[in-house]
Amino acid sequence: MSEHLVPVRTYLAVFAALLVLTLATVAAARVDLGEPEVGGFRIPVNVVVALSIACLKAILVILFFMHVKYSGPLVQLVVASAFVWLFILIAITMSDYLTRGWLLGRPAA
Amino acid sequence: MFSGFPLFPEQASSLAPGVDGLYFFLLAITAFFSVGIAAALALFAMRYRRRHADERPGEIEGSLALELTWTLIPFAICMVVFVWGAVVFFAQNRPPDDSIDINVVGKRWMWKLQHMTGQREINELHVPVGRPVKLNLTSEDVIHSFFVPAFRMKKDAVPGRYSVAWFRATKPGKYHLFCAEYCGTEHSRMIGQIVVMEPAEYQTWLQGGPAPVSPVAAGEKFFTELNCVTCHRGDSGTRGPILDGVAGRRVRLQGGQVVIADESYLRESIVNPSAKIVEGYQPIMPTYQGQVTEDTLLQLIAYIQSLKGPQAIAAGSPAGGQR
Amino acid sequence: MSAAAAPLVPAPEFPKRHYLNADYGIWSWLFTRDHKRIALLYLASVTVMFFLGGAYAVLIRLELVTPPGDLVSSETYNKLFTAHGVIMVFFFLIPAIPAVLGNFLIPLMLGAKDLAFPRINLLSWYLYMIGAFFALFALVHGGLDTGWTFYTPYSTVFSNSAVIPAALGIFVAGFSSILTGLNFIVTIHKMRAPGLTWFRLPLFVWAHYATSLIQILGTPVVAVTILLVAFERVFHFGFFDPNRGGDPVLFQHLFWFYSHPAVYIMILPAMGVMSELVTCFSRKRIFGYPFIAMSSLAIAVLGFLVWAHHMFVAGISVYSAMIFSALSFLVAIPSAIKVFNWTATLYRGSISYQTPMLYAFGFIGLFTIGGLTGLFLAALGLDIHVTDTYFVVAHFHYIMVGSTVMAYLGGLHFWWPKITGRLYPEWWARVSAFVIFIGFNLTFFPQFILGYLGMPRRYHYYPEEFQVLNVMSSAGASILGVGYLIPMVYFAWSMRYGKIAPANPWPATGLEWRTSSPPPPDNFRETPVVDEEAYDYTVPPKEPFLV
Amino acid sequence: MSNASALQHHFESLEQQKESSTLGMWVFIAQEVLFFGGLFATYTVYRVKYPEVFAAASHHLNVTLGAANTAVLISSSLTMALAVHAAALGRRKQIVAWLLLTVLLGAAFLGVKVVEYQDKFEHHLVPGPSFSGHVLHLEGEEEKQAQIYYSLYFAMTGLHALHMIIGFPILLGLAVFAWKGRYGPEWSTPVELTGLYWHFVDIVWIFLFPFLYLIH
Repeated sequence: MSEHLVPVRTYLAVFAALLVLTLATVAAARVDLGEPEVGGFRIPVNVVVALSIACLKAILVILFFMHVKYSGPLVQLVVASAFVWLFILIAITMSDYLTRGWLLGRPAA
Repeated sequence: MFSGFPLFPEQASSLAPGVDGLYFFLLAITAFFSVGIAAALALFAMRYRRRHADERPGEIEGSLALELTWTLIPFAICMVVFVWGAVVFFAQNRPPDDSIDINVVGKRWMWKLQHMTGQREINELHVPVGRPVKLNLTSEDVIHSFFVPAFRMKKDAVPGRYSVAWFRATKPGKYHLFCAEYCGTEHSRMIGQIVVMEPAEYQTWLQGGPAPVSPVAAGEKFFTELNCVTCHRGDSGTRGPILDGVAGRRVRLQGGQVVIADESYLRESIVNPSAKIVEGYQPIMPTYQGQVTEDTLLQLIAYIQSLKGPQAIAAGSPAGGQR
Repeated sequence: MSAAAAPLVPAPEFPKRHYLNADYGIWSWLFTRDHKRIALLYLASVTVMFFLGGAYAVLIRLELVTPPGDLVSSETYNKLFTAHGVIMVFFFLIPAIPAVLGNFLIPLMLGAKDLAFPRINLLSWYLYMIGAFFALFALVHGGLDTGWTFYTPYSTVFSNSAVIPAALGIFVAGFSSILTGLNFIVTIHKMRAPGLTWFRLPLFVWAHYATSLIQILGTPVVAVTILLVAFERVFHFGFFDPNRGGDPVLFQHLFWFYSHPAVYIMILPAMGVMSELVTCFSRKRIFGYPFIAMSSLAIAVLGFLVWAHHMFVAGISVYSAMIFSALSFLVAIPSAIKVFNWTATLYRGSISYQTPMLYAFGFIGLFTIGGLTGLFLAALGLDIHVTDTYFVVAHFHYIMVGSTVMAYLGGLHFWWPKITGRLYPEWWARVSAFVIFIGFNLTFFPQFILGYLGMPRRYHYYPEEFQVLNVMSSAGASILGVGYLIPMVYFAWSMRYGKIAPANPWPATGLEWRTSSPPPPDNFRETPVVDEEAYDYTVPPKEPFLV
Repeated sequence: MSNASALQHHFESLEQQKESSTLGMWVFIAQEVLFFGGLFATYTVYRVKYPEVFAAASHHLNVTLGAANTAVLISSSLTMALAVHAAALGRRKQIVAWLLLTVLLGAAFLGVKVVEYQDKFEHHLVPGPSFSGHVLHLEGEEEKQAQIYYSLYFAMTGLHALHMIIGFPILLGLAVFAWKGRYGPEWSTPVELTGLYWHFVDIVWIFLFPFLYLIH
């Protein structure tokens, strides 16, 4: 728990990083980064960048503001499982939506 | 036709034996394990019943070998059933090419059906024996489900999209049609029958009644009336893609995604044109949502599907190759 | 009473001070923070809900005696089965074992004085009551006709019934369930007695731990989904309405993400009860302890990956359907492991036929059938035919009634002496166990046949050739109803007139049996220290702690 | 500072009580993740289904306001972290000051949200019969899809705002107790737990901002 006292300057550094990342995500959104095709899938780079920055910010908050970096494995497991389940919910739901257009091979007879 | 106390439904489609085969296999598995477990319980309960109050049976250590056995054997059985089920499912989801197409619209609380030759029916469907029949299902209001037990066939009719189901009747007769997805007050009255007829009888039935307008013809009429022709015909420049032979073909969209121009895609392109823009075209088409009923939509699609263009021969010929 | 209990404690006496007489008056109950009293509050509430839901079932079965809808109108019939489903699922099955038996027993089994958050525990009972109030308000105020599944767009656009209060009720009750799960998880992690390591825990606790995981990770999704349904009705959001650009099938995804795992919220605690019953009445250490414990976790995790097997005909992608089918088969394996291990536990045991064990026998048999018929529904090609028919109805009643309610009743009999300090009349209990078993099978077995014949569920009218089987089912239901009423009577009777129970009447292992019956307010005078594995039946039972 | 009073009867030690409370809060937050998860899943489905309309509809949102509000909320997270820090050190006045500043920043955030909501009402962008895609230059089916976007906008930001509103009385209550000197090196768990909750609310916004405002 908070037996480990996080120094104030760590908080300030994280705060500064969060502000910079906020500016970065706004700036990145103003540029069209295109949608290159990788292996048959269009990759909207803007979305990837925005999502990565948001994840990075969330990780900073979780690790430092919420002290997960200094917490026991149990708390870390709880945090991890929450996000794993969120991933399950979204990923498996999308597995339906993204493959609906795919057809089965034509009938054999 | 129906006996008083049936235990097993009639088999009247080409898919039914496949489904029933799996059913009997699973029944056998269920019987084997249920009886096995019950027998073991009964045997142990009698053989090792408590004979006096202070009885203390000896310890039995767990056994890894046993645990693995009763993990792996059920696992193997499950995988067999999974593959078997998937094979049957594939058959249920791949309508043959030479099918008779029927448009089905569910509406609280009736089934509206239309043949490609134009005949309309309500809560009753006449089909010939031995020919595959493909159903294009949709709904005007809530989710319904087209269920014919004798054919072992069921598919939801979902508003706003199309689903496809098919069957090939193998036995003349009359079979129940149920709505299987709860749809409100008169859900249990949303029933009807499928009348399976000998081909000759079916032809006679088709010719009876007033001369109907086929969906293709009706669709063509709407195609002109709704001014689709101004952009989607060969002589109209490049405002919209030419639709000849597009149905069933692969279409490359803006951004490189490739979709199949099936019923759902065609429908979406009419009611929501900007969702999937064909590569090389501008999103200029207005939506026709609200201007066309589900029936009209189905007719328009039937018409588009009837347009056979040069590309169809080049790109659209099925790989399976029949006949 | 059976002879087994007699010699151990020759003349049991009622303890002078226990949790029931620690305080008096209505407020001492309504503001209690004692987990045992809260468990009794739940016991009273879920019992009322069970008989209310049962009354709706009686009306349904009466209506279905004849093919035409001659008893009630279609509209009423639809409201009957919806009320039956909503009450039984959300207000009986989900809270029944965890909130009554789990609440009462988990701190006792862990050697703790209470759950980690007693006030939150009380709050969750109040949330349950508020949720129940809203749901009942919906039922009397226009009724609800959407089915318990609330499928869109029927529920959001077309239904004219009281969807919003019902949705609100389920939303609030959902948070009751979440808070119960939260309390259990923290308690099991942080409040185990010294020496009570994870693999010394009773399997009842393991099962509740797995259940709590589902409650925490699944329930919020259905809560927000049901909230969106209410928003769609009130504010015209269009998430699930195709006429407003929405996708009705998305609702099914979100709904079943919770509601399939919710089946495991109902069955996992029942499996936990089973492990206690089977060991105690065969006087054997459970066969394959780690496998049973881990299979509970496996069910909790895998249970989240299979939801779309409810949607094989709903127009989901064929590829997605295959993934869900394969995963659905995987979740059958840990259930099978449990059944085999329970059966193996009996081998060379010392088996007594006291009432809880009769329920345990019933559970194993019915769960085997219920579980195996689940395979029919996981198999893609076969599911197409049997889904949305009475086959599904029969299948889930074998799981939820044949298994969960059997285990609930078995557990209630098993721990009744601990809860009340009194013994129930054994003869009547055995009779009712038989009546319930026979009534249950007569009610639901014909429904498998009906389903394969093609009778769709939620049908008010049905074709005449289905009548014989429906009459059998209704006849069974009346036997089942009588079976459920008998325990109601003798339990009530025993609270005042039952024989006084010793601390450990069966006798069984486990910390809960080493405190007095009924336990004192703080459960144990001193924190017990555990120095042995669970279910050590090779030695005579240990003396109770001094209280 | 009497810490013995903080120990509840059913715990063995203050340590066990602290650990239990912290774990409980985390489990609650896990539950919250899935609660918002249902909304994020809905968002993902429709974002993938209607990418163009979502982009067009989002252009009506004011990115500057959104970014400024993000900064405000991050600042309130910082002040909350500093309040937790001060509580762990037992600095009575500092705790109260940081807590009040947190509330103030939170209120500023909600104030901006009110301005933004007002704008939606004026331009008929609130889902319902009066919804109009006019200001977005969208009509017909696309107008409906824009309505889905705004339904998501209001559902997500609304539930987020509701979480903040629930936070206010808790923060103010903590400030009162802190003023009375309840929290110090041995016992500051309530401040810590409220901090976890407040940071979680911040994280939700960290995702909402790019998802709703920055669609290309």
